[in-house]
Amino acid sequence: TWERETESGEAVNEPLLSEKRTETVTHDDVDLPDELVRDELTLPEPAEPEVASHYTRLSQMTYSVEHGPYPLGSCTMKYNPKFIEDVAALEEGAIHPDRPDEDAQGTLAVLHGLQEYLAEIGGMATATLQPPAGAAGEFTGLLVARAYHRSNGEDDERREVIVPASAHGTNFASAAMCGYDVVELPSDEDGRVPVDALEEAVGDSTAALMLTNPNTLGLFERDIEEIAEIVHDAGGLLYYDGANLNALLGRARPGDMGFDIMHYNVHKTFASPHGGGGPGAGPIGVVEELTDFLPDPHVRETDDGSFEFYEPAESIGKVHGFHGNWLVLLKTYAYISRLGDGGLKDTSAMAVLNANYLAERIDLDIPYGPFHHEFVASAGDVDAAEFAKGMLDEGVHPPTTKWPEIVDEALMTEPTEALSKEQLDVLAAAFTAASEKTKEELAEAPTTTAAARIDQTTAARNPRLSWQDVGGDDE
Amino acid sequence: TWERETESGEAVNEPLLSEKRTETVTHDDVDLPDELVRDELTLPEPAEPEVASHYTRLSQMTYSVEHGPYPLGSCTMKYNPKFIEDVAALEEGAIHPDRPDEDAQGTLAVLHGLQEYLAEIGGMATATLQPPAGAAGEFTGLLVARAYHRSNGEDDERREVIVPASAHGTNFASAAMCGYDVVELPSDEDGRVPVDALEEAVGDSTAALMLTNPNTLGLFERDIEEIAEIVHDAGGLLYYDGANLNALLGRARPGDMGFDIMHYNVHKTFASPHGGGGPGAGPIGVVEELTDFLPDPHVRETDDGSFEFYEPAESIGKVHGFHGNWLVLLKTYAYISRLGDGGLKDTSAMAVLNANYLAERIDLDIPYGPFHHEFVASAGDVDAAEFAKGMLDEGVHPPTTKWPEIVDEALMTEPTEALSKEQLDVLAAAFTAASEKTKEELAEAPTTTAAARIDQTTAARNPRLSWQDVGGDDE
Amino acid sequence: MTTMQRIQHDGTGGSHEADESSPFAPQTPQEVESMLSAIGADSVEELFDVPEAVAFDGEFDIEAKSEFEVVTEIEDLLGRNADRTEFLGRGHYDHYVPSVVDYLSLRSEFLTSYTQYQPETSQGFLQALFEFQSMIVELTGLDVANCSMYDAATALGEAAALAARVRDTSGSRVLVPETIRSERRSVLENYADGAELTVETYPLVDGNTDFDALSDRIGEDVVMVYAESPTARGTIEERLSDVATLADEHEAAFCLGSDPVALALLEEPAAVGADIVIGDASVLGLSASHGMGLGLFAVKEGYLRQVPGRLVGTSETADGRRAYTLTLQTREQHIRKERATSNICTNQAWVALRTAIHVASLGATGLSSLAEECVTRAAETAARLDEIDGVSAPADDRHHFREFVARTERPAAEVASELADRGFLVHEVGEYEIQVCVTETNSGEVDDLVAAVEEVLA
Amino acid sequence: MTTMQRIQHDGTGGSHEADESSPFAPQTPQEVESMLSAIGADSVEELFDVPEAVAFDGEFDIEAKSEFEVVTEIEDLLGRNADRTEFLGRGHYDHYVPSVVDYLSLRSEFLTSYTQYQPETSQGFLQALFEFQSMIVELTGLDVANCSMYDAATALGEAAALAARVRDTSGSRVLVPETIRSERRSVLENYADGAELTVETYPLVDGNTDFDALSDRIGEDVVMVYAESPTARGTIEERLSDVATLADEHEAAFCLGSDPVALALLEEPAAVGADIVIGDASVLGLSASHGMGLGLFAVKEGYLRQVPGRLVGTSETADGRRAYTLTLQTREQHIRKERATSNICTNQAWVALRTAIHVASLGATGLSSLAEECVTRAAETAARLDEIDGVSAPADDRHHFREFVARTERPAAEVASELADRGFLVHEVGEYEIQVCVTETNSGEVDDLVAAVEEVLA
Repeated sequence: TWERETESGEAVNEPLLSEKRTETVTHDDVDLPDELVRDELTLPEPAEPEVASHYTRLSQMTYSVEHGPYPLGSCTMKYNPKFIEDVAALEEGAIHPDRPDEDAQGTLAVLHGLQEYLAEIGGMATATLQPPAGAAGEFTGLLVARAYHRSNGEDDERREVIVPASAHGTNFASAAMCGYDVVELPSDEDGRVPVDALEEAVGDSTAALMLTNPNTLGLFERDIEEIAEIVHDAGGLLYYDGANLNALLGRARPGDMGFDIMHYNVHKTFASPHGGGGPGAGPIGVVEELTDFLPDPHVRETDDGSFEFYEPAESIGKVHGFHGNWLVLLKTYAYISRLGDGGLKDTSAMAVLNANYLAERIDLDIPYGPFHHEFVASAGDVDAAEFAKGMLDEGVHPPTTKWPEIVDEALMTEPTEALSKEQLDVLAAAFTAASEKTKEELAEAPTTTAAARIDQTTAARNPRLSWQDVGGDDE
Repeated sequence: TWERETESGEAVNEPLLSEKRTETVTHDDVDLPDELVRDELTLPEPAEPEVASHYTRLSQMTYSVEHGPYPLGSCTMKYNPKFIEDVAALEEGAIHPDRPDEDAQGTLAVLHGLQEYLAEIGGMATATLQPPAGAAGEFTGLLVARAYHRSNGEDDERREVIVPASAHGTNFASAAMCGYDVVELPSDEDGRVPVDALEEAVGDSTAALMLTNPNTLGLFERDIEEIAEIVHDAGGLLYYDGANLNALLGRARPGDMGFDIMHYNVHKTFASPHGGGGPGAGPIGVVEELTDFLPDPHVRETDDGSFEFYEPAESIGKVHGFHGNWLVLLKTYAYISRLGDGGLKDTSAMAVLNANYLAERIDLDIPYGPFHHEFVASAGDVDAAEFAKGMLDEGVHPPTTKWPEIVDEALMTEPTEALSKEQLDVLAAAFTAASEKTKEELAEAPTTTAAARIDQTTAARNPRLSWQDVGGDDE
Repeated sequence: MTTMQRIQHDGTGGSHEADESSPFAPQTPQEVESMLSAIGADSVEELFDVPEAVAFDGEFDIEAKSEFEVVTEIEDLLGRNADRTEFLGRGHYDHYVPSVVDYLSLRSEFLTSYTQYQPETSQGFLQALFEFQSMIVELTGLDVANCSMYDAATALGEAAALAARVRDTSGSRVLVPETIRSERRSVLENYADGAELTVETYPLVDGNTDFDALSDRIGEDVVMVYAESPTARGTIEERLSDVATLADEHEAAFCLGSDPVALALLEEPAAVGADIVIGDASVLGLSASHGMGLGLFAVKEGYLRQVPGRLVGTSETADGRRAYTLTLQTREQHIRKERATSNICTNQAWVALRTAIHVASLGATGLSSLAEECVTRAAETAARLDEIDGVSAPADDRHHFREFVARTERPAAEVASELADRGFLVHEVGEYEIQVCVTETNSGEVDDLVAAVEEVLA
Repeated sequence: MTTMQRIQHDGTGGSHEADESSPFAPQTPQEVESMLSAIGADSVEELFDVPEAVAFDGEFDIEAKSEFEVVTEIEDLLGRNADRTEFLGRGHYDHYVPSVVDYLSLRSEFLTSYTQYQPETSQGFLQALFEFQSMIVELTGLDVANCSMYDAATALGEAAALAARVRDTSGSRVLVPETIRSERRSVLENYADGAELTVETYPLVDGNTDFDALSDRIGEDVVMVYAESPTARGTIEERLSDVATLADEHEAAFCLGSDPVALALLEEPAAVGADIVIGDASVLGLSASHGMGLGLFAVKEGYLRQVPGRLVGTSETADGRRAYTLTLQTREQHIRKERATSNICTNQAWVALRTAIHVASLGATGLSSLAEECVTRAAETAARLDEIDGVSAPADDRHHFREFVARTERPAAEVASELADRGFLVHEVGEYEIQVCVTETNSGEVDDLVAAVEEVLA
């Protein structure tokens, strides 16, 4: 690949837009009183060819799923089909959220269709599409739980949300945002929720238990029926974190396991692209008993076969200013429509097969199993973050590192169904190559990436967060 | 930028699709007699994620105008605006060429509009849009010339086409394809057509003179009026090669100079993308007297304001199976509509300014001038092709090399209007860097490109033109 | 599991047996066999450790389709959206997005990458986000911008939570203008709930803050005062500095709601004393998209360590080059769990990229012109409607940005409905009030709208 | 030249003064001044060496527009194309092109690069073209495929010229089937003209070569016999081997016209004795595009040095890796001028890339299924039309591919016109003959077509 170099042979950074050309404008002719108008504005002023070059160059310094393996555990970095982008670009879908229902029947039909798809896939009564991300789904789900307890007059009492130690950080944060106290549950020795400890933790103050299944070690919580019974008997609700749903499509449904509320990470399970961090969407499914608490509005079919927005009877209100991330939802609908039953089932089959095959091919300790779509290997006496830098030099993206903490120097690895056997072999070879590097070699890695090792500590100690904070070209 | 490397640190080629996975299929169930069906077919069988990775990887090994300077003389590698791709993707334009006129009024309106735009810009009576490339335009133009002479009963006599030595190779080849003998005219000492020699060469056997203006040295043929008179007096026609029209937009028109026929390279002058070699389009404009000979069909407006295809009275017939490269024509129409008079005029102004500024900044001999949008520098005692390899290592694309032959070790350079001053300075620095390299250094160049120096001689001596000819991975 | 029937290809649009496999899982039957044998398993089923009692053996009854069939089906479905010219705004706007934004942002490197946890191989996206933050800093005059929230409403919720966190003394109230969209307020209330805050409104007069009323309602228990300019009615607020001063006097944070186009023209938030700016930045970068947004979130330097969401900062590589990296991650949920500044993880990074490309495409000059046109178009359109008998526009005696309210003699519901029948959508915002929003994408149809309003009011 | 008024940005869709400068030329007024001063010129005008007599100082009267305005204008213009379901074929077909073809081929690296004169920095495109050539080699069974001509018609013209060049003794005639599209024949005649060849036809019976008649017409002065399968009437030729043998006996080249979808199913050209295969390869890669094509051109090894157009071959890098490069360029115009094998320079490389991606997306299995469906759909649709009173289909007693001719009792012109009124387009190919083409993109509307034909014939 091509890289511009200076005459001395050193690679050149792409300059900031602000270092190329800026313009300072004032508003002299606008028909507004001076005191309502800003004095001046300075922004970059590139011509279109320069804009194109700039961002093309930036793209070249960005690894993506189309470059190769991207096995970030719990992130489900799978291939994002192109046709879903075409569907999202359809002009007919580019409408304003305040249209009257009768003028938005197409959009409502898609939303309703997706509500039904998700409900079916999760074994839920219905699903709201409003939360714009997985964490927003958690927040929404807990608001629903809280509304439910409130409607039972138990809100003051049920102030605790129980979260296993191996859960995603968002679970803790979402519970806190809803004003709940978080009770952390350590894993038992086989990596799962300890039923005994759970029984002790649960009680009248329990609002909900949040669970990921398979959990972040890739393990199915085999005692899920018992767990559900314990929580339900105590009057709590069971929340399913959908981050790992890709392991179970068509094999098991949260609703059937006893979960009352779940979120779906459509950008994981249903292949809408991650976009460098978002947008995603975090619809939540609920059992029948909770449907009245769903966000406003929800979509239903009317007697004449048309669709309408309505406000559920005891709605928690809104969690997004409008209707969530429409374009992402549309892509999700397209993806599920394309795969159908067989394709969805095959997705989890191949995701699980890939993870097991990859694990077989690498030479690191994997303390917990049997795992499904992901596993957590240990880098042993090597710092997992260093190990990851060593993998970068093999041309692949490393796994999630140092988490969950139950595994020392964890390498949380999720190949997804989208990698071919050939790519899995490449990825396995990268693990091997990294584990054969010395500490010194790892400390110097990466050397083949767009940038050499980056000092993240200094960045945080002296934060420079805009080009106004950046002096010259070589500060 | 990222590049996959082997464990030994060596860069890996992207395997051929055929080396990844193929399938051999037979047709057992089709309702056709066996003897009409092929025995088997072997082709690659990648899944979509693999297709995406493969071509994404290939794209990463391909330099384009969005990477940086691409100053190929006579090729006009300028920025290709993105919106013209959106226009080309409009579903309403995706129609079959055999539609009745009344059902294709939109497409006909665009074609008619472009005929008019081009006629106006070239100073011609009208333009046919059918030729799918510049060379096809030349061929078409000469067919028109031949039809004209034939209609005058002079075809048997007028067997010669005169072409200056500095002309594009296509001029010679097109004349030959039309059955003409080519008379080559050497340049005079100031790099232009020698009027004396022309006078001698022209006569009763002259069908046409083909001329590029400004010529490939970037020089305006100042004697164009006299040249036109000479050719016309002898009964010949004057053909304008539009490769260098980017220099003159809104400054001078071939029709005003006395040219009878011209082609437009819309992929040069009007920014439709080059696509790795095509498609382009090579419309030809003609003066009133020649309109009856244009290809079938041509578009005209009817009395009621609608548009129709018609066959010109003495049409040469067809030069493309249907209507030429529609998508390219549509992009051209969009580009011209966007720029308008002012934008077109500014295009040539900035193209000429850029060429003159760049020339000022580089330290090589430029024997001919004053030049317009391009100039030909000499690499001196260095092989121009070697010089070019040295420039590759500076992260830019080199100019056209070793041509025109009138300049020793020619570096034919056309920056176009799309390069900013900053990029021109980068390009100038690349010239300087290359000229400071030793012969040995040049022989080893390039070292920063996706591939090291490629042996082109062996490729021709032992041609391997398909993957069937490629044995193993490391043959 | 019928692994031997896995069929990879049905891009033909045909209806052959694709329904046993995903076209996006590349394993051939032979490869599946060889992988199973490497694992030492007989079947893929064997790899699932799911107790039978909770295993699913039913069907979803979702029929697999070819790509062509899906695209066609969705085209048909969306075709049911009525063909209308929208003069709708109120927080979601349709500015023309140049093609270059699509082509660049859809490059797979941007579209299909993840959060930049490995900065060495994510420099491009990080730089783009850093530039986005910088643009917001330029536009707001504040010191710190994060690189996205979900939308304006959730950004406002986060602002209230931040305001409560940064305050020395505890507080319980947030004041918002009565003109705020009820949806935005509802989101705020959900965020406020967990932070034990209540949301109250203050009145506006003629589209401008009723400063006396606000002064009455403020108190030491107010953690944040929120104002909008332009307001949801399109008016440009004229007393922002006064509001900021008042908030400051009560140790309340002053949060301003706006958007990047308006910010290019109107008073600089930092100059009027804003502590926080929120808004929807996707007014550049996305066209009408049923309300999908990009939460703009900027604060003054003092709030830095309490900022929710992702921040990109500069650093250096081992070989001394400038580099970009996510920074101050100890604020975030994946490190700090329940003590994080927010639960946000997946954000709107790709929309931020699009917004940044859009801003770059416009440049200072183009963005400035666009903003000025928002004033001109609203004024001109209001003036034209005002000439119609039975219409008085604008209803608020203020300057406007993009949109304005018009008073109608006939009930607004009837007016809106009859305009819809004629192909035009406007907001109904009061019993006798419609709201009209004009941008470059519908300005070509203002003549037709005016004619339709004339008909309807005749 | 008003350099000081150069304005870069009007992506706003607004109508401000953009008409003095190109938005795609990045020089600021200040930069222009500094560049002029470096050159030592006072103005840009000074740099133009154009005699006054031929200088242009008029106007084209083309008004500059914003991007939004242009896109809107062209959308409106193209909207004048009537909304019709096309059952049209005869050499231009509408197969569904998977999205992945667009996304990959539109990557700027592919779209905006040039011919690969510097192979070291063009390996990706070269490999893609090499793979395209390889796919055509697999499909035809011939040894050599170039990497594109303009379309089938120009490829046929080049084939005739090649046939004349490679022949030991001079010849003067080319034989083509009478069913050939007149347009394709016309192009051939223009190519033949310069090569001093004449074009003559031979008859078909029931869509199949009339072998006796062909035998009568062939002679030692024939340089090439051309046949098509499928023919322009959609019939599958059954005597290709016989034709090949006959041509061979007369030292004439045998050229077969086909397309990549048909080639995936029908007899392999090499197996029947074809020396040259031409056709339109863009049936994969481009949907309906008003006849834009991609000339497929493959020949047997003996013709290699006479092949027109670009060829990509493999070679090696200095460090011993496999590499790709344009090769045998001494055949080409830029080296050999009037003695070149063709004048072709700009070609259809990007379409070839698209075709290759499309083939790869389908894979062997998908392409094979697609081809089989072309037989099935034509047969089924013909059978359904045949059931209608007043229609007899197929008119030719042959197997068909994609399309077929139907005989109608009413004049075909009336039938076609009345079908158009009902929203369906078919070809009128004889006084009482219409032609109907069915692919996956219109097969969903066959029911409606059948119903409409019933109405029209009732």
